Amino acid sequence: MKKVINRQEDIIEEMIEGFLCVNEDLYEKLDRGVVLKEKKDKVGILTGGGSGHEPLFLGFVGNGLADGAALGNVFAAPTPYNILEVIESVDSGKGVIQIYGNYAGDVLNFDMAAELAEMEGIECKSILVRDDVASAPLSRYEDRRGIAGDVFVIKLAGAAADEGLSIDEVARISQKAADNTRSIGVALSSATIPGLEKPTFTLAEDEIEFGMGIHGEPGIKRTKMMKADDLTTQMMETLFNDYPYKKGDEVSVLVNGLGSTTQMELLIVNRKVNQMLKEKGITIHHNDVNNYCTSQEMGGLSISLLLLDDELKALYNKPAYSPYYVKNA
Amino acid sequence: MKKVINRQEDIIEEMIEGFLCVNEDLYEKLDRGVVLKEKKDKVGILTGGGSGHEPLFLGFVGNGLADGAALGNVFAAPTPYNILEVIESVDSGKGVIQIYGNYAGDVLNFDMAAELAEMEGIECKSILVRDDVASAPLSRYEDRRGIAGDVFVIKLAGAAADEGLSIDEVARISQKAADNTRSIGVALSSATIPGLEKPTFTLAEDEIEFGMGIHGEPGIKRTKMMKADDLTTQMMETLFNDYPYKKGDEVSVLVNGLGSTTQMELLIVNRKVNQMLKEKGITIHHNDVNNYCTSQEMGGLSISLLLLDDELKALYNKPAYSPYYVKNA
Amino acid sequence: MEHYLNIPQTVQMMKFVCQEVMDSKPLLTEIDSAIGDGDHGIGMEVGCKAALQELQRNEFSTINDIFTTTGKSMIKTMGGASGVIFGTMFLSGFHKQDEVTTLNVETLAKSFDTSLHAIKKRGKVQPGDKTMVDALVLAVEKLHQSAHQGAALKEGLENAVEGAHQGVEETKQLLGRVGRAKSLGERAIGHQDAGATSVWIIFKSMHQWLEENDK
Amino acid sequence: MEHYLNIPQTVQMMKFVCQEVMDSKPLLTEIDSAIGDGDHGIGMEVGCKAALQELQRNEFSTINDIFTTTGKSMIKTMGGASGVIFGTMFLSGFHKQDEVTTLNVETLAKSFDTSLHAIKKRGKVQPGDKTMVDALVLAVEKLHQSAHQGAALKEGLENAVEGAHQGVEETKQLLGRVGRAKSLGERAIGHQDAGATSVWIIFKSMHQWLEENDK
Ligand SMILES: Nc1ncnc2c1ncn2[C@@H]1O[C@H](COP(=O)(O)OP(=O)(O)O)[C@@H](O)[C@H]1O
Ligand SMILES: Nc1ncnc2c1ncn2[C@@H]1O[C@H](COP(=O)(O)OP(=O)(O)O)[C@@H](O)[C@H]1O
Ligand SMILES: [Mg+2]
Ligand SMILES: [Mg+2]
Ligand SMILES: [Mg+2]
Ligand SMILES: [Mg+2]
Repeated sequence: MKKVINRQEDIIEEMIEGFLCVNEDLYEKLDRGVVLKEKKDKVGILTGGGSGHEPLFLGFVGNGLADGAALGNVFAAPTPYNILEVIESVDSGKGVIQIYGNYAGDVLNFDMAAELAEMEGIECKSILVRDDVASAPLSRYEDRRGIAGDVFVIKLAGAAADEGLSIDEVARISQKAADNTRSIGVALSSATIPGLEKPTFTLAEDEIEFGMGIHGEPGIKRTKMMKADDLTTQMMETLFNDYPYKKGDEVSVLVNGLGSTTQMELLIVNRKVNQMLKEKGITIHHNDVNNYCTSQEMGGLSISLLLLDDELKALYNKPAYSPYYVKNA
Repeated sequence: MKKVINRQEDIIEEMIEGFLCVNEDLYEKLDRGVVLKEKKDKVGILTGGGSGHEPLFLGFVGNGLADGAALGNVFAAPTPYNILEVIESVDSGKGVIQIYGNYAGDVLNFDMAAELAEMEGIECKSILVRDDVASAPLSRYEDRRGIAGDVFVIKLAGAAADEGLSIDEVARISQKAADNTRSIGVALSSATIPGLEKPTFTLAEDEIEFGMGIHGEPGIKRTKMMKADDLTTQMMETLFNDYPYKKGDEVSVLVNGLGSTTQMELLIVNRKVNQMLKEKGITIHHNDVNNYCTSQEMGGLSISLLLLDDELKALYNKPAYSPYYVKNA
Repeated sequence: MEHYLNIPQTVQMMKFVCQEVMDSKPLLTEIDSAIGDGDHGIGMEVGCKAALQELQRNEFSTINDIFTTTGKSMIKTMGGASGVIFGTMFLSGFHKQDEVTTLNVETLAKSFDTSLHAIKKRGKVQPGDKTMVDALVLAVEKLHQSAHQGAALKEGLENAVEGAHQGVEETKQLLGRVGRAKSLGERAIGHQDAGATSVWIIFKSMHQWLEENDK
Repeated sequence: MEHYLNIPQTVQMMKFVCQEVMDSKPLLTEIDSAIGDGDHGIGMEVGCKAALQELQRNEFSTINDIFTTTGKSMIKTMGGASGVIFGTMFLSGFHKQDEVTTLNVETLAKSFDTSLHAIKKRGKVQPGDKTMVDALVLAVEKLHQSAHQGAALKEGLENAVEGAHQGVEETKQLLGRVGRAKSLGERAIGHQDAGATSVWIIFKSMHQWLEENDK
């Protein structure tokens, strides 16, 4: 697999440098991280994880979003010291909330970073995103992984922090956002880590993996390729089976591309998603179709629903800006 | 190649429907087109072309951008009647400017549409985008194709029309924007039209095509894969050889992904692009790294430079909004 | 069979032509993939499907109607270069021309000649540019010759098929000068033009229909 | 060779270990690709490269220093699950423990036992969860036995390699219960754990260094 890189060991550094060029006024570079230049007197919001999912995580550092991101190697959690550096940088004395997907490696590293931060007197709370309903049954909710739902949690945490709320309040809201987010993904083709020759997994030309994770983690079943409407129906039904959405519920919807699946395909899926939600009497507050949480050149997509209440909706509507995510007032 | 579609003959319709879900307040659907719901009393800006390059063209209909887009099948120009319908819809009596890439099929269809529009008394001017420096030598400028540079021309035409200028003035500015835009692309892997089994072309695992067009049109040379910095250097030098950029020049830069090339790779390229421009003393007014003009799952990218003068810069800075392109004031 | 077709026969023939072109989608896709963007088969399928529907739906009172309906369907639905070009091929020879109710070699020669000129003007192409014109120009030549010799329609079409086929073969030797083959340069040599192939298929299926319905 | 290593020898041995692990990148990549996300080889390479640099750069006055430096380098540079886990493996057994200037079987047994407990706590894993712990636990057991029997370091390590290898083999039969193999269910059966393989490589290369430098 051809990748446009220089030396494998430099990809993260060089990516960050290239990102900073896009908006030098807004961002500052850390060793393996990006933070907002302007330090705000509020609870700091930090996100991060393994690289390779761009624009996540660095593209979700911005106004009304995360204040900083700690970046690991491709598909590998950042180190505790990288995370600590971001924590120190985004803390204004009001504490820091770390938002990250529930993966063994991330938990180990963010936990250790939080311990180090606490030793420096920085209050640090962790919100784990566990939106991937395919990654474990409801009975093992604790085991569920985080995928594109990160976007919703970062957006709402950022908005809450901007309101000047206390760390406990921001944590409560972020946790609610995480609890209210459900996603389901499907993979059509494989992903290759830059510098490696072979993809991490393979799928036959007529095969898809329903529920596959964004690092190629196995999903619910390997099945035959099907029509967009059938696939979307199965995906939505998996979400509907996971939570009793009811008439009158209000949601934000993200149809997220994993890499090589085209915007056209995502829009075709989005059409069916909207139809199904409308049939159930669920109101769509906001609908986004984009590549936010990718997995290298993986083919496939995920559908995420964020269930809104009045509090979350008000925060969802607040403006936000990064070069990869804009919400106008 | 797996594509998440239903029936091939429905993909354009269903894509438009899915797009409308994203922002029903903003858009209205035509047979094979999308227009802004709110009709503005100004010169109408229309864009369009073959589908398969999403978010172009429909994603560049928005405030401060195009007022409507006519969409053909994948890689095929829209029909004269589809274009005419969009022309009629975006005309407020002040005439319409059609912005499209210079391809034989597009010229034939947009020309015929313009003739039909003129018969109805709608003044119609065409601006052809010919930014791809690899598609023909400077001596055959008329033959050059349009690629990601469309984005710059649409942005500036939209801003100019919003100023309430006459059709002649908007056309003059749009033409200047087109003349001032230069791009160079490279392809790493192939693209497949939805519904077809085989890709339109193939590239070996260690091969790239320098200068390849967004429908797989052959470029300048087929060569071995190289390091990101070397590739970027060759691409930038091709641009520098095409126009005598000089110290003090000001440009907007777009590093555009063709499909399956990751954001990380684009950012690594962007880093080198910025370095090279700075070395030449060229000022970067604005820098965008995104997938705006794709070519299905094609691997590769393009670099576009828009040379700015005071007039263009002022218009470039005007706000714009669509779900796929936001420029804040 | 007479030396001409009446209206219902012409409709039948054109329906057969549309069906044959649609069945040639894989071939046209393959050819357009080699030196174009691979969509010609899809485009012709879309246009012929639409034309077929119109041919089935409508009642026709002139031959002109049949061909202009076919051409308009293509312009309306296909898009791409070939939408306008093949639409023009069927439309221009009969649009605003004398109305006829039978189709013979003379009519066919005259109308496709008119179309050929319209295409050359619209498409800004000449024979030798590696387009469908290279097939059409030789087919029209053969139709003219046949008309001159007082040939029957079937015979005339047989000659036209031969001309179109020769045109297709000639495109193999040519450099592209319009459309997407243009930028291929030398690499286009050896590959036939997709549109020219469609022209050949069109004449071939007209002829085949006459063969099969010659009672 | 004596029954123990001095400081320079231990540094040499650890440098050799780092090099061997780095050379195993393709193997580790392949194993992690089968039931993980494929990055374990890259991670270990990054960590061992950093450790190697530190081992080359620094002067060491205790054995503790050598191992904690190795562990810290890994935690600082690797990331991923293995950064913390393998960092802990080298760090915890010697960090805040009695300082020693020679390395023998007892020290090794005791320190890796301490590390094992730290890893189990940090990683919230037990033997049988299909992780590197399955290899480490058996290696530590063998080291204890060897110490008990008064074995030489080389012999002790030979036993540890055997234990680690047995652990790797056992992971093949296990369902994953942490990390990314977890969601594989039955599909993980038959595949060995990547981290366990690294543990085996580490002990194997310690032993190999002793073999090759046994004068
Ligand atoms: N300007 C032109 N004049 C005449 N024929 C043309 C012209 N441009 C293209 N063609 C014909 O159309 C064919 C390509 O059709 P198609 O693939 O459907 O359109 P596109 O080139 O837009 O992808 C070519 O093989 C050629 O024969
Ligand atoms: N919680 C844990 N406790 C102990 N070892 C673990 C734990 N999680 C993962 N490992 C070990 O780490 C290895 C995976 O390392 P690596 O691939 O580098 O990290 P990641 O799982 O983050 O991609 C596994 O094979 C396993 O042996
Ligand atoms: Mg990993
Ligand atoms: Mg085309
Ligand atoms: Mg074509
Ligand atoms: Mg791994």
